[in-house]
Amino acid sequence: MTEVERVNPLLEVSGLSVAFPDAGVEAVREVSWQVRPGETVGLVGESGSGKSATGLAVLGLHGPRARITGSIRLGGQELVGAGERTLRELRGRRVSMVFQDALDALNPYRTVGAQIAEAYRLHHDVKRSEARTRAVELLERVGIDRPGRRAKEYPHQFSGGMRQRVMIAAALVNEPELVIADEPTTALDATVQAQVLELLAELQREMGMAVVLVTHDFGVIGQMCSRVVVMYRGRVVEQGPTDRILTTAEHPYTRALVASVPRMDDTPGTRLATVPETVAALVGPVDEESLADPALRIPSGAPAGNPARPATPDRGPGRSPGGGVGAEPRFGKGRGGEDPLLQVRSLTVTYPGTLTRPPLKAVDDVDFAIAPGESFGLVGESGSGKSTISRVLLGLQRAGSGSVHFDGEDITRATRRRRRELAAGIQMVFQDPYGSLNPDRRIGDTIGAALPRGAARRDRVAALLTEVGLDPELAGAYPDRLSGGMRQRVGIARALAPGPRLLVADEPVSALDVSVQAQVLNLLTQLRRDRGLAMLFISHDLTVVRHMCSRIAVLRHGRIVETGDREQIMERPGSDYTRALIEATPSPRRPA
Amino acid sequence: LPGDTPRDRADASRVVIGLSAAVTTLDPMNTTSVGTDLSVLSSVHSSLVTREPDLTIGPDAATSWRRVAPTRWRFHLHPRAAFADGTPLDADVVVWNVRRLLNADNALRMTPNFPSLIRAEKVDRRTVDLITSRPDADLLGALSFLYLLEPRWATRHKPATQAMGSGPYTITSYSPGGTIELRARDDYWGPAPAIRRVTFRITPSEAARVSGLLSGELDAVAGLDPQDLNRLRADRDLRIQRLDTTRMAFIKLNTLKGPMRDVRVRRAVNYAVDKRAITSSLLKNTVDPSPGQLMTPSYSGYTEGLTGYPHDPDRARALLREAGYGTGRPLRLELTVPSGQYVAGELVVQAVAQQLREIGVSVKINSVPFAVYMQKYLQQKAMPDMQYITQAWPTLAAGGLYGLFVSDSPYAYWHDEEFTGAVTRARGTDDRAERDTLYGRAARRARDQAPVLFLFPQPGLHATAEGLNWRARPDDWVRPAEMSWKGATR
Amino acid sequence: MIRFLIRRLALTVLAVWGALSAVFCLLHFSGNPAVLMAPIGSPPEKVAQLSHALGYDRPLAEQYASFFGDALRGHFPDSLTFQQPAMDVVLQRLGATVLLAAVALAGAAVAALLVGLWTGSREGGGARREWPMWLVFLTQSVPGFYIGVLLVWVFGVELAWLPTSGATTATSIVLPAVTLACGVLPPLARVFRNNLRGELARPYSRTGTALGMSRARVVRHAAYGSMLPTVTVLGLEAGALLGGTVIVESVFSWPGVGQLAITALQNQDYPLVLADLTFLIIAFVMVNLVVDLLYGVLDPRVRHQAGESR
Amino acid sequence: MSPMDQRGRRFRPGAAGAIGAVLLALVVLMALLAPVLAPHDPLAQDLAHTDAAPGVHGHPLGTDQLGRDLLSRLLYGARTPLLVGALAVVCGGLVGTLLGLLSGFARGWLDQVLSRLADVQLALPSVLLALLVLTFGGQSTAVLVLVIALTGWPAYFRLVRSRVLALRTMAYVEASLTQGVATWRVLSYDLLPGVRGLVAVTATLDLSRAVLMEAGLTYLGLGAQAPAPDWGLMVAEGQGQLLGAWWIAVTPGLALVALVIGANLLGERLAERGGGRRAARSTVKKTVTARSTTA
Ligand SMILES: Nc1ncnc2c1ncn2[C@@H]1O[C@H](COP(=O)(O)OP(=O)(O)OP(=O)(O)O)[C@@H](O)[C@H]1O
Ligand SMILES: Nc1ncnc2c1ncn2[C@@H]1O[C@H](COP(=O)(O)OP(=O)(O)OP(=O)(O)O)[C@@H](O)[C@H]1O
Ligand SMILES: [Mg+2]
Ligand SMILES: [Mg+2]
Repeated sequence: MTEVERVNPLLEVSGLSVAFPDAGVEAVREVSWQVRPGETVGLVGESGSGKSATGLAVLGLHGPRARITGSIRLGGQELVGAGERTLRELRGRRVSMVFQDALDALNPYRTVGAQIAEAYRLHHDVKRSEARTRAVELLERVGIDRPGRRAKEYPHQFSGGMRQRVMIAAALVNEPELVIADEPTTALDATVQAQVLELLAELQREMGMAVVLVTHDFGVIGQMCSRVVVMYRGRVVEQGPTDRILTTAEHPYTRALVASVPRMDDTPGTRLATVPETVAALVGPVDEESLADPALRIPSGAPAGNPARPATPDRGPGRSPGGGVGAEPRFGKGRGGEDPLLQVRSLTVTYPGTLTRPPLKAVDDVDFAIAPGESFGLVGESGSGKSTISRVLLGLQRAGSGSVHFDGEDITRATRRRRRELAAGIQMVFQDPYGSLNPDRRIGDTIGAALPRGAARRDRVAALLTEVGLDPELAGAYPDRLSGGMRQRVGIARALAPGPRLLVADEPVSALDVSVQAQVLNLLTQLRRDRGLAMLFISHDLTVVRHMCSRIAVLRHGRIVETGDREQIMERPGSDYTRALIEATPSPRRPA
Repeated sequence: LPGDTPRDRADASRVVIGLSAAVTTLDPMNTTSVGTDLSVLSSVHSSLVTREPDLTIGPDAATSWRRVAPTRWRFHLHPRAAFADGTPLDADVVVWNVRRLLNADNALRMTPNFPSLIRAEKVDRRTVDLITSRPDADLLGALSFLYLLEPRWATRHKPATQAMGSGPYTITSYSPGGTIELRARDDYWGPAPAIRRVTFRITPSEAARVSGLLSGELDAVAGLDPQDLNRLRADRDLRIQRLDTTRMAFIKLNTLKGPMRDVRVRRAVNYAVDKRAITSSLLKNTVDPSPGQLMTPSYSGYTEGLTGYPHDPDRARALLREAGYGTGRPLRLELTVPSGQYVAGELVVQAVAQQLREIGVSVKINSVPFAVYMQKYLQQKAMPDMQYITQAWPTLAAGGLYGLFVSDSPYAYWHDEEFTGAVTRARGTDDRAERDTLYGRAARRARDQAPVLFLFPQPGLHATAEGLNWRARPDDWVRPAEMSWKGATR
Repeated sequence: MIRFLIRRLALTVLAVWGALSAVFCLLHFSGNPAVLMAPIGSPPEKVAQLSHALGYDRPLAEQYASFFGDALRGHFPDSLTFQQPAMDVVLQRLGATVLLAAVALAGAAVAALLVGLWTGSREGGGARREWPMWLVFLTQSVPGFYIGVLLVWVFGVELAWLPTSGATTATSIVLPAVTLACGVLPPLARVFRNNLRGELARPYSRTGTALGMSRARVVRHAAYGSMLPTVTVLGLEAGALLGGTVIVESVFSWPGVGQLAITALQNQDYPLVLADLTFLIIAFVMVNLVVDLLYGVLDPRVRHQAGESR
Repeated sequence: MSPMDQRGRRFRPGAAGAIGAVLLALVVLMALLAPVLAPHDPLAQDLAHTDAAPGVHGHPLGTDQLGRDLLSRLLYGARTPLLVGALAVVCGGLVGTLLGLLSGFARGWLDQVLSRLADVQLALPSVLLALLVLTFGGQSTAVLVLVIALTGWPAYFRLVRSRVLALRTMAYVEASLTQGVATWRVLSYDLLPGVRGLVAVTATLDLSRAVLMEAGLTYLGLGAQAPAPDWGLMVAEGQGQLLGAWWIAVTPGLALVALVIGANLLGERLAERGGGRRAARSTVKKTVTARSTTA
């Protein structure tokens, strides 16, 4: 027992279960964990693992349709089954909550000042004017410029990061003892995320409150939390100090989770460990359901140190012979003199203004080129124009000026018919695994949409499904039977169907859980090598781009800030912006 | 208004009268709707002569009159007759009004009722002569429709929307199509009416009229549907008056084209319909079937002693067979009825159609707005095979009504030399006996040739609150000046 | 906001133009109105003369142009039945309709608010609180004229509590207004209630609870948000109401523009039909314009035009 | 009101939907089996037994002013509202859906023109428009159907258009486009299935609107003509007799209400189920990384 653990816990959750009988869902099953005063506890797990459900249960926010059993004690006071009055007294005052998307979490019809002031007046018997003053004070405290004026503005007039600050201000206006922050930065850009997290940490130090940080990002955990609770399928599989969890977790799932995230310090292009593989390596085959069992400890004799990171990149069937980075062709290097496959010159795209919106130059004078077989990364924050560029390449968006040459042909001026033919050259993998499959068509029809019907098509579809690691039988299924990762594989199979030479992947993994993300990244790497595909890989996540691409362009406000080799960009960034981006990227390795 | 019952109104000498259609204009020369527009306007204006409830012609602004020459009538005006603004009603007023009436540019709707009138001449301040182009026995009747405007007022105001007259009442509130309020003039030169305040309420739906009567919202309603007779009778607070109107209901047959050209078909349809069944069930015995006549006994020149077509379906079928219709060549007819215009019209038409169906004639019923109906009838000259219509002649002269059936009348759709000849000669003669003989010949000819499917007089069913004295009239007039509350002080 | 206004006004003008054009076409495809306007039995010369006087012999394009000029200035020929400028007749009848519509709309809005709050605010709900919605559902399924007929039967005839026709006493308005309100209540109540539920399910309502607000307070904030779509529906319903008055006014002999439209059509009173329709169309479009502007006032997001669509 | 608004209601949907379907089926059966079920000729008059109360003289529902058997008239009277309603829904639905698909897919000027057309259509109060058309265009079943369809199409158009606009930006539609799939295939495979359910819901609810409108117009004398048995007309005919013979007007009105309730219940049930087999479900799951842009 360490020193801290002897202090009485502030919040003690024990044997908590949350079920939704109507929906037949058991969201949380008998979880127990504690928060001590002043500490930061991370609640981590993939989507649907019950993180939010746990957090909401603490404040009794589930409504009458949830069945909550077990015990939640706040400073000794039992909250499960407590009356509405009791809960109302402590909500916002002793325990506060910060929600994910502050645009929705703030009342769109009221000024932010009024909302913070109201939150204050709910627990303090003060005059309106006094509450207003307090609101302005808090806005200033969370770092909002000219707080007096901005207090009179509405949430939609604030940027995403500022809204999250406002949300924090509203949560902290009564100086609570505990703040539950439910994915407070998931919707934010890396640089903004860093600022918000820093603010939270700073306020915590200042006010001495405890924080429960719900997240699925190990980077954020590593940076913020002293202790971590790992959830899987409604169960707590493991909890403990951050350092230990990140290095020598006891539960195979935790280890696999940590290992499957690409990191700033690993070898790019190597195969990422995936959860099933890792778990199998550690404890032998386990099905998904029993993986949730916290008692599933790693048997003695497992490799120590960093067991979750398999030593050899070449695991499993179908390894490419060369492996490693060196096999990747690079434009201008390696295969000097060869013509680029794709050449983008001074590309500019302007979205026309409407009556309510001024015109927007989304892409501004962008140049880059991709060699055959090369993997080129495009990184940038939200709204920087990444998707717009990809849409131009695919003919979904007209170029304003500039040119895009594919195989020497300017495709910005291609006719509709020519475009259809070009489809065999460039294909796209979409971001959203749910929206990118027609829910009313069978998988086989989706993959073979552009192929002539017949037995040949059936065979081709089956081959493609096998290639992306899916059962060919799935050709007859509808997408609603598929998980996110499987859908993304279908999307990749569809893109491969016409036999393209360039694959445009626009944020192909950002909608996926980390455990699935690794599988898809591995698949893309492998396909690229096997087929010699060139790839334009678009992401906002520097670690992922670093992992996937040998050359990288950094985009900001529609302009390319810099282009260069991976090593050069990562180690010797040529611009302040790139440097800031690298620094803002949380890494699990950084000290808490 | 709290406590607004017939009793309360009786104490205040007020009546509320339900009208079946909106009052559309206040210009008395530009309307011929007796039951609505003119009933209101007759209370506001005065005419030279007026038709009394017993249908005789009595004095109004003129105290006496006589024919000074075959085509010249002399009228002596009431010495105190005057308009509400004090202007006396004198010979100049009459002259001006006749000029206004006869000026074709004004396109007034009353004008066609005065086919023989040429002009008016002032004799002295209170005496005026009216001159006709030919001797015209119907002039007095027509004059009972001619309401007099004040010349100077009329040129400065809009007579269509405003009124200032010499009658017993003034209008206190009017909006087109809305409720109308009248108040008795204290300075009226004639006998003071017993009812001091009048409200004309527009109640186009029969159901509203009946429920208004039953609930005591309305004091008097004329022209009710006999279907409601039993219910109205059951209410002891109501007094029901039933009489034959001067309006004859029949189904006009288009003898100019189509199957109705054949007199056998016309007779067949007359035989096919059981009029008695209709009058007893649909009209609750309020009227008797017509004895094959185009007018009611109220008319001068009415012919006694005719009998109607009996109900004889076999005969009807035989006639149709004779005319060449049968299973191989079915007879299809179109029957039009103006919607909501005539008492029980739509029901009667359905009963007739069904009875014709029973002799193997298929009938298609068209219910159309009255304006459309009239337009087809008179302007487009496209009357269907049959149409339900009721007709009356305001002056209650056989010559006038028969005039609607002579060959050159746009109303006739029947070209019959014999009938037209008889009527023309009758209208030209002054000899009463000869005239009646001629009209008798015309009546028999019409009965025989059946230009119409004879039905029955339009029933006149009137209801008033118990205690309201009002002698219902066979013509459509509803005049508050003829009403009084029993035991009222004023 | 200015741009929004301009855009909205442009749409309004467009709608009025289109609707009036439709009316114009309908009238002129059905023949020469002068034939109908001439007194019965008029000879052809007379008709031609009248046709000329009213301009019906001019080229259609010219008539179309002048029709617009006149319509927008409210100039129409004299009504055939009322023998005075058609617009005057419409305006004199207007008060009754506006009164009826306003009373009905206000009543429906209040009822919708109550029903919505009652059935939409409680978490979980429960079948026992649902009965007003069933009532609303029933109302929605009953034809307006039938409601009117039943009301007349029960309250006017059998019980004789209320007047059944005309606009004479203060109580005259009750039955027609109730009938009319029955047509508007269902959409209003449902939109308000569904949106209230929607707003209550939105994260900001949960935030309110998390900050320690009472349920009543949370509902109050949510109710504000649900007012916006409700107001939009209110505007649309105000338009439907104008159509609904046609039937209700004729059931209850209410002397308004709806009944006027019917009698004018039946009497083939072209100028009056034109004036009445023009008026109703413009009124409908204006009501919706006002509603949209109101929306702008109520919703800060529209007010600021942040460029983000909802 | 968009049928989608009805989501989240708690009408015990299963039972309600079934009741709706049964009511509708009953009315359809009435219309179809009228010749078998009706005890009398719906047109046959018996002037000796007018206004007979229900149950008297062998008339289960009584007789009307002309002594016609009300049960028989009620059975036959189902035909016009159903026929006119169904035809109007089909016409309006087809036109609205087609134009909505085109408008949403093609966008640009075509979309502008069609959308403004729908606006104009909506600006014309529908009852008045119907009155106008029926008075000047002549009264016939065809015109009646057309005018009801005319006032109905904008609802389909707007819903389908906005759904198509939304679907168009769905990645799966863009994927088809980038794959070079023919336009008509995109329309029929990717977009049509997405609006099918929506159209079904709208059509069912539109049926109740069409039936109500048919009845209303008939009540005003612009629909079916006497002596044809038609529910709206029967109410109008019996209205004057409420005091003595309430059954003449009340029974056909109840039948009308049953029909409309049936259509409404069924429509709302469909709407609750999301109006589409799979289309709805795909939108249920929202992606986590909807990263916000700055305002
Ligand atoms: N109100 C509800 N009714 C029914 N099921 C629910 C409800 N709320 C949550 N669930 C289910 O409970 C499970 C846990 O949900 P929860 O929101 O806690 O997940 P999470 O870990 O926060 O995931 P995410 O990272 O996606 O936010 C999920 O399967 C979810 O579908
Ligand atoms: N159809 C459009 N019309 C107008 N503006 C658009 C349109 N699509 C995108 N934009 C704007 O263009 C800019 C660039 O958008 P784009 O989608 O290319 O960014 P991104 O880098 O892909 O961002 P994200 O990471 O959020 O996907 C953004 O400000 C966006 O709001
Ligand atoms: Mg969550
Ligand atoms: Mg993007």
